[in-house]
Amino acid sequence: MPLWLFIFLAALAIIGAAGVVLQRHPVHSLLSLVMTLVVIAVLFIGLGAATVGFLQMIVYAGAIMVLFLFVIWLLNLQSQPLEPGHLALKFLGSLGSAALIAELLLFVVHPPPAITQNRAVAMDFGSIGRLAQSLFTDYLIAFEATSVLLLVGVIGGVALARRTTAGGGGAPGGTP
Amino acid sequence: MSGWLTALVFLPLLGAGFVTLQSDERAAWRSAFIFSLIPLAISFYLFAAFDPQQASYQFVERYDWIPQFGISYHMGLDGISLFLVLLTTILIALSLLYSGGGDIGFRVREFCFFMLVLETGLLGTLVSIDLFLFYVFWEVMLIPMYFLIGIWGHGRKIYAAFKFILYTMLGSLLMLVAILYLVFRARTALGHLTFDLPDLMSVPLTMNEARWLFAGFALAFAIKVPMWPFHTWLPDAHTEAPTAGSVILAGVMLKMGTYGFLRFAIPLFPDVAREAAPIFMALAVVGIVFGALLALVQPDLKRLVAYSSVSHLGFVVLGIFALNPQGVEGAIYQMLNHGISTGSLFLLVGMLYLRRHTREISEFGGLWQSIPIYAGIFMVVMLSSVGLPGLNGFVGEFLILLGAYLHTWLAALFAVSGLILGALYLFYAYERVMFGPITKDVNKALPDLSLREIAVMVPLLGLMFFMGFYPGPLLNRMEPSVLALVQRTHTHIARIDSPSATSAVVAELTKADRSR
Amino acid sequence: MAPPSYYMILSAVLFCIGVSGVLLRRNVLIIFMSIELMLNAVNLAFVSLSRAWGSVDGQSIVFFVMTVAAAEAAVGLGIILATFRNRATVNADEINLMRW
Amino acid sequence: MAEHFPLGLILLFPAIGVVFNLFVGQRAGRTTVGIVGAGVIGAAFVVGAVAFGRLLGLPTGGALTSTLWPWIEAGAFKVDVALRFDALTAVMVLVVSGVGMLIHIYSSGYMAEDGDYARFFTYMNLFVLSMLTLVLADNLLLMFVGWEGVGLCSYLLIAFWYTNPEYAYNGRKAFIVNRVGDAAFILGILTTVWVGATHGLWTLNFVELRQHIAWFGPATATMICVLLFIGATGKSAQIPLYIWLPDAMVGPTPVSALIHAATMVTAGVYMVARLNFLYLLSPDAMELVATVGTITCIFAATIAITQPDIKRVLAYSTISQLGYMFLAVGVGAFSAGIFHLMTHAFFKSLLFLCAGSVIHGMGGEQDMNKMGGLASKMPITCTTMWIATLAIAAVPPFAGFFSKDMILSGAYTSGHFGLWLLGLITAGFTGLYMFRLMFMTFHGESRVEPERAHHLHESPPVMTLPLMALALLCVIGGWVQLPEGWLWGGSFSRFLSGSVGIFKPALEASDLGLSILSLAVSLTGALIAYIFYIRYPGLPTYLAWRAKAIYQLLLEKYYIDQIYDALVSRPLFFIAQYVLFKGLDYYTIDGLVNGTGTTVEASGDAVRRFETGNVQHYALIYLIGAVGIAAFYLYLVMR
Repeated sequence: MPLWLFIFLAALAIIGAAGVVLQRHPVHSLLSLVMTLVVIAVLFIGLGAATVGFLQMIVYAGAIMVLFLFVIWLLNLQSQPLEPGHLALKFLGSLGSAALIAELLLFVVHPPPAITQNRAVAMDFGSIGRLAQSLFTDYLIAFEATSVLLLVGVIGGVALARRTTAGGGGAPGGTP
Repeated sequence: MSGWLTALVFLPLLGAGFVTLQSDERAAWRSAFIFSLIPLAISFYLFAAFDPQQASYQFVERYDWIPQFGISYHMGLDGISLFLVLLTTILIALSLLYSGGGDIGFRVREFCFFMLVLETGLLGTLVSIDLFLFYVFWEVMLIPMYFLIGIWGHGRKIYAAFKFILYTMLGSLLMLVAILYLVFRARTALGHLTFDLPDLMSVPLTMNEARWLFAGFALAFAIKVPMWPFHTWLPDAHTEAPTAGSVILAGVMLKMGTYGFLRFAIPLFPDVAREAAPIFMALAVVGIVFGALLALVQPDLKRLVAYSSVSHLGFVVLGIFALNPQGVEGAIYQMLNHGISTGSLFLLVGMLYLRRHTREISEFGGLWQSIPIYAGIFMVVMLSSVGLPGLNGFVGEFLILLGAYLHTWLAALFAVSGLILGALYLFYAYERVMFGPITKDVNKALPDLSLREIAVMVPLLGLMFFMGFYPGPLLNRMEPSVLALVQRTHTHIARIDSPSATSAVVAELTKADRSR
Repeated sequence: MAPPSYYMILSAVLFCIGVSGVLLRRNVLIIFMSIELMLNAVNLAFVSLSRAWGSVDGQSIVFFVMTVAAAEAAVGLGIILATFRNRATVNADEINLMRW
Repeated sequence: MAEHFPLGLILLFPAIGVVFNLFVGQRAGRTTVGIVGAGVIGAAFVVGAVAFGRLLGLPTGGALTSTLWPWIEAGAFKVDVALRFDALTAVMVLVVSGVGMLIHIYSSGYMAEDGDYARFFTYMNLFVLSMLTLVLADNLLLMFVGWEGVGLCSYLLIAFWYTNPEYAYNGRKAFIVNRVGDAAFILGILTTVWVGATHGLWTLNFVELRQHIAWFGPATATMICVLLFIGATGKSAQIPLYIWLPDAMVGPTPVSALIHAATMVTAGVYMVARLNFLYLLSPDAMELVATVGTITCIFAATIAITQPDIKRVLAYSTISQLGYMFLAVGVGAFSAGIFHLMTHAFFKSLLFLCAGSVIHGMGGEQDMNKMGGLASKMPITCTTMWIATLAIAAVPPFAGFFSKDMILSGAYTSGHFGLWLLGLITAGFTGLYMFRLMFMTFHGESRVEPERAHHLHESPPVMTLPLMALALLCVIGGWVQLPEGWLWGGSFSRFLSGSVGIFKPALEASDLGLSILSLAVSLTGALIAYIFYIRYPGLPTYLAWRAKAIYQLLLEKYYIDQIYDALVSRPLFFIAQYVLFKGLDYYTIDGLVNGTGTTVEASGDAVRRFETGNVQHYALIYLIGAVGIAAFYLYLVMR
């Protein structure tokens, strides 16, 4: 990926990310997030991780974000002012974030990175086949575990979000 | 492999299970009382069948439990534990009998349950020879007592229960560490893991190791006794506990500390015991005087009795660490005396509390007029507690003083002041409660003891007289075991001590004892 | 060609923006979004390093992260819904049932 | 020479009395209780007399023995419940049960009106039981059983009318002071065992101790004797532990007669006589006994002169007479001490019983300032009391003359001139305070309050008969020991010689001269009393006014009680309450314990504050941690 394109995409990603934090209306925040996620997906593809990039686009920017959107609508959230709230928290939070970014940047530049150039890779790097090979050999157990996790997540999500009827089986947090 | 001890220990537990099945509280109490009579009968049988000539364990039962770790189910009875078993079964039965009379106002079933579980814990502690088994029972007995104080207590009962359990746990855990160290040391010495007491007694230890291990055991036991200055849990726990709880706490549980010294700390580390004896005697004497002086100024009758326990247990420790037959036999005897007389005192204070719902001495006065039977029984119990010759207290106190005198005459000199102060605080309290005019109208119409209460007290009074006049059957039975114990401390002395004045006396004693 | 370190820098920046979002906003939904942002920042780092080292392992990890994120979103949004029903708020300040 | 005899019977009868009166007494009638109470003591006396007859049949030094059951055995230590009846015990048993029986009979009249009749006789029987145990014991430990037992009974009987808080206090005071002595006594016993133990024979048996007397060095003997003597000062009310006895007079008067005059308080003298072989080993201890005895003797006599309470005078008189006995045993004249013990039992119990009769007649009044001229109203009491007074004032041929004479001559001939002189002076004081008492009570003008005067009466026969019996003993009791060379002279000493040895005077003296001297001094005291209280009744008041300081000092008993209170009692309570309880136990030890708990709790509480339940706060802390960790790695990398 040419440098200028990277810088352009990076700028888009950062603007989107900043939007998440700064937008007042949750839907606006969400849209900013979607932008960032899409840009990241593009970066993934640019890095040769085509499968993951498309997954990112479909699952993340698509499915998960729609879930968010539904929730926002469900709750009928309106835009809220960026209230001052806990000033100390805000101050310390900003300070902490700044310190963390400074540290992370220092990590990247100092000492100078061991790898300055990407290695040459085969053509099918990042293809579904390569990824599948990795997932079904080295990470088989983890892969199976994620399937269970997803199942649990689905059940949990349903159980939590379900409106409990009187005398119904008392889902957690379901007592109005 | 007689099975008597297993029956003794676990029948109360069975009873506890049975009690929970009862739907009616009255029936629960009745079955608990009956179940407490069974171990009582067994312990009487054991007393009768006990061979007074034999120093080693009798009625031994031994099965593997967790052989991988050398843990066995090893139980036995000797002249030291026999009487404490008797004391336990008697006091549990009597306090259950007493508790049926309205002292426990609610959750009677649960109360009976905990009392019976407590009995299992206490008896198990007394008959265990395997250290692991011992430790299990040692901890088991804490739990029911915690609930007894916390649920059926008075006043600051939660504080007292917490203080009691934390204090005791602190010591117990250090003891557990010491036990484990010893066990692993046994592996290097004997080639296999073992928790069995006789095996562990043969583990060679360096003097320094032995000192640390002894300290671990001794702290646990010293807290339990409680020796000064680890005594502050006692006044709170005793005062706030329900009557039956106080009786068991003072009557039996405190003895677990002194019993632990006799059964474990001293036989396992005789050299250290010998070496540390002056320290313990000094602490004991401080405890005697301190407890007595504090009892003198307590405004609360039960707290007074509690502090008197500190004083009495000081005598016991003094006798134990005299490490001669007289001292140790006196100490065992005094344990029984204290169980009987202080147990009775707690019962009596409880009876008074039941009538007036206060224990403040200043609330009473002139009670002899309104409740003469109570006052008379209180008098006898008090005399037993102050060690009047002819009653049980004297035999124990005299033997302890004799033992202490033969070890260090100075200790006896200070300890006799306990006799004076003991009389002072009890008579002072008695005078304020029983004598003088009746100052409060409510005291005029107090009902005297009920038949049930008299039935509770009579066996105790009988024991006081019997043990005062005819201690022979008891002393005979404890003698061989005590001699063996003392012998053990002496033979070890020869190895480590340089000859000194005291050891010369000890040598004399040993010789005299051998020639018997 | 952008060198791997650039991606790392971008990843760090996105991550820290996510962190500040978690700390500065009070709407739990937005806090949740910020967390997603942080996850993605990390994903970016994984993929770039995967490319740099020429190893596909990083991408596998990203795959797992996505799965976990999906499950997390399902459960997390469920919790938010349930909480909102009970307390009628999405304000993080007011959701403090776990208080001492 | 020891013969078996069922001595247990002597103890059994009073024990039966105790049990009967305790359990059945309330329901049985007063008559039954009285008969049983006195009867069992009489039975004990009869058994004692039979035993005495048997003993007379044995050669000198013989004894009757009976081992009841083994008592304490631990290791090599062994003590039996065993009884021994030798000459010394014989005297004591007969005195205790004989006088005791008379006093029991008297009591059944004196206490007739009391509601707690049965309880009184229970205690009295228990007392006799304990006292007989004390004198019959064949070893120190069993003796200690009786020793403490009589102390207990004393406590119970002083506090008999317990509704009066002062009486209860006095009872406790008696017990505690006795207990102080008993603590020393126990130490003495322990030392004795120790001596035996070092020689391989653990014994407290008197006979065995006497056999192995060679084991006792002078130092150990002194130590044992002094410790035991401290015990004796408690029981026998000698300086410094005498303070309980005057207060003990609040008990019923028969109690004062039996316990606090005739028997219990003489236990110390008996003990010293019993252990005479040990005391003889230690001249220092003997010297101490004699000196303490003599000082107590004169000290108490001076106080007795000023006391207005009739029973208090007698109480101090008792202390003084006990001092005489200790003087006797201290100079080695053991038989003289026991002899005086016996005669004292007769005349002092008679004095107390007469005083009781007076108090009974006066309806409870004890202040002599409110008496006077009672002789005509109470002739029997007056006559018998005069006999007792003549006996205590050592006028021949009454009992006291022979015994006091024997003591003084013993003191003189053993070379203790100082002690002898003090004893002689005390004889004068004795005459003074006793005649003062008699004159103030029975003679001169009546100062009786009018409302009491009309029901003044002589006591019933059940009370006066014992008085007459005792009066007879006061007259003839001394004749068992006439001076050497007269008729059966010295028979009492010879009888006792098997138990206490023979007194060997160090120098010769004219017995007759000494006797006349002491008689003269006594009569001088009596004369002074006559002048003061009959001839010039205003004189005492005048003198008291002129020598106010001394009078006040004596009246307030040298302020000893107050001194004890300030030096012992108050500091003890203060230390216990403020230093030990509040200072050490509550704040320091428990403070440390609770402090540990509080520290844990406080730190937990501090940390707990971070648990706001707000997820952002947690995140912030998380972030701070992350920044910190990153900084640390950065430091590692950049170093």
